[in-house]
Amino acid sequence: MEILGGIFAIAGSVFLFLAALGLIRMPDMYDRMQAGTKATTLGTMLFLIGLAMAEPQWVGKSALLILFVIFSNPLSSHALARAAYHAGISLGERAACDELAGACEDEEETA
Amino acid sequence: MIKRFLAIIALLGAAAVLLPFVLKLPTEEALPGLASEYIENAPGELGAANLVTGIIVTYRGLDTLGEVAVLFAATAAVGLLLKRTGNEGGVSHWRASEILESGGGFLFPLIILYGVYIFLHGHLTPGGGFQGGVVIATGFLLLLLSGSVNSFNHTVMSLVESFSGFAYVAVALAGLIWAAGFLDPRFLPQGDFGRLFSAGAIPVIYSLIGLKVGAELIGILDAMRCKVRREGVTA
Amino acid sequence: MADQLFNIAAVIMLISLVLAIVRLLIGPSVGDRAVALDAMTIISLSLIGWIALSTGRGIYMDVALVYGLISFVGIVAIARYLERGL
Amino acid sequence: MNIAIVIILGVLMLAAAVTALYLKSLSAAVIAAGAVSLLASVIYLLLAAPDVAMTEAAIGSALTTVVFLYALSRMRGTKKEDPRD
Repeated sequence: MEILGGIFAIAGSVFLFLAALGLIRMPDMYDRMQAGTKATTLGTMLFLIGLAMAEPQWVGKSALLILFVIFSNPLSSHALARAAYHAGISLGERAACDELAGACEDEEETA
Repeated sequence: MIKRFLAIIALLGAAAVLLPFVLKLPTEEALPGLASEYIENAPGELGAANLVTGIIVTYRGLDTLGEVAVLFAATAAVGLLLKRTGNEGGVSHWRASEILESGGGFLFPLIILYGVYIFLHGHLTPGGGFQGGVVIATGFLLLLLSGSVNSFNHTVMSLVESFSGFAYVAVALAGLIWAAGFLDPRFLPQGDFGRLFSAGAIPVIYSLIGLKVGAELIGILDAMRCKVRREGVTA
Repeated sequence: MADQLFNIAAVIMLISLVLAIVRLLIGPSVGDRAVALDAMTIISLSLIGWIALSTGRGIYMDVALVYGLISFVGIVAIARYLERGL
Repeated sequence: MNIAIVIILGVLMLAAAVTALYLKSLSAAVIAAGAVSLLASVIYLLLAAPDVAMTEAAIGSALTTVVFLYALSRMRGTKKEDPRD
């Protein structure tokens, strides 16, 4: 069981490493966001599952942490992506088309 | 150029002054007198599993009272400086997205619950009143950021804050009457070591500190926020 | 054996933390830095889990939860500032 | 092992702090300062001070960041978008 937990932890850390590599290598901000948020969510979940396997009495806290990561990480990345688009950060040279162009103008209001 | 050179000289001088302390630092294995006194006596006297919070609340209780008073003064000063005059705050805001709004509404009870857990278990696990209060304030901040709440009820906030401050001093005075001195938590039963209801009045004091810190920090954040212009609201 | 596996995982996480902070330092736009901070937070959250395992103290997981929770709100605040919603 | 990790994280923290000083954009500097306090929190935990680590994570990474950002957005509100100018 502990060995299995260690293997899960290695897999999770490899995903975290791939996320950081994507953060360095990707060409523009939106691609970096793809790498930096999705892969880290999966990596953290795998690592915490491995942790819960290695120390079975921490299952509760690990499950709470996994639940929290599942809910919070997509939320923050969504907020960041939307904010970056509204702040006018460019899509990069290689982007084929910008399907959101013109879709956001009527959203501004002084709510 | 000469300025940078002088800066480097000053940095080297500071390094030369501080180097003996750094070299001396890891060699001190034995605890100094007061710390070893605390570590030997505190678990038996207080019954708190987390030694740090026990020391902060009891032996250093007056310092904690002073910190809470300082935070109160800071809140009052921020509220005074950033007082609304009524016609300012004409900043147009982007509305938060619907995903953020509903996600914030979902995460808010979780965060508040966790803050309450932290300050209730202050004598067992790391954290305590201050950290729990900050977590609660963060939950309310998430509501503000996600746009589902636009302002807070100031009456309730000031009521919670003044009640918890008053009750903190009242508990301290109760220690003066029924136990050894001011801020002595041992007038309540000690209970079993490591249980939730143990360690005398430390959980009570920490709950009050947590409520007070949370209300104060929410007050600061609410005062610092740019108020949204009212007349442009589309229903 | 299992401890060594976890230690290897910790080394990999440290390397990825270094990579993420490099992006935070060189990132051309503010959005890049914010994304790097988000990734750094998640990686350090796993690192805190490893610290809890290697010291054998379950209470450190509380710190990890506070860490993730609060830096999530910080990231949301940065995002709302960027889109002029703060 | 622990000391090596502390040294690595300390060097990263120093790099982030120096970058926060030299950045032109104020909001990027705020993000770098947030990274400094996140790393400081991990270092406190490695040095076996969980209470301080929790306080540092709570205060440094969210509340100071948010207060800085509020101040920046107030500055931005008075400078550019004030309708009375």
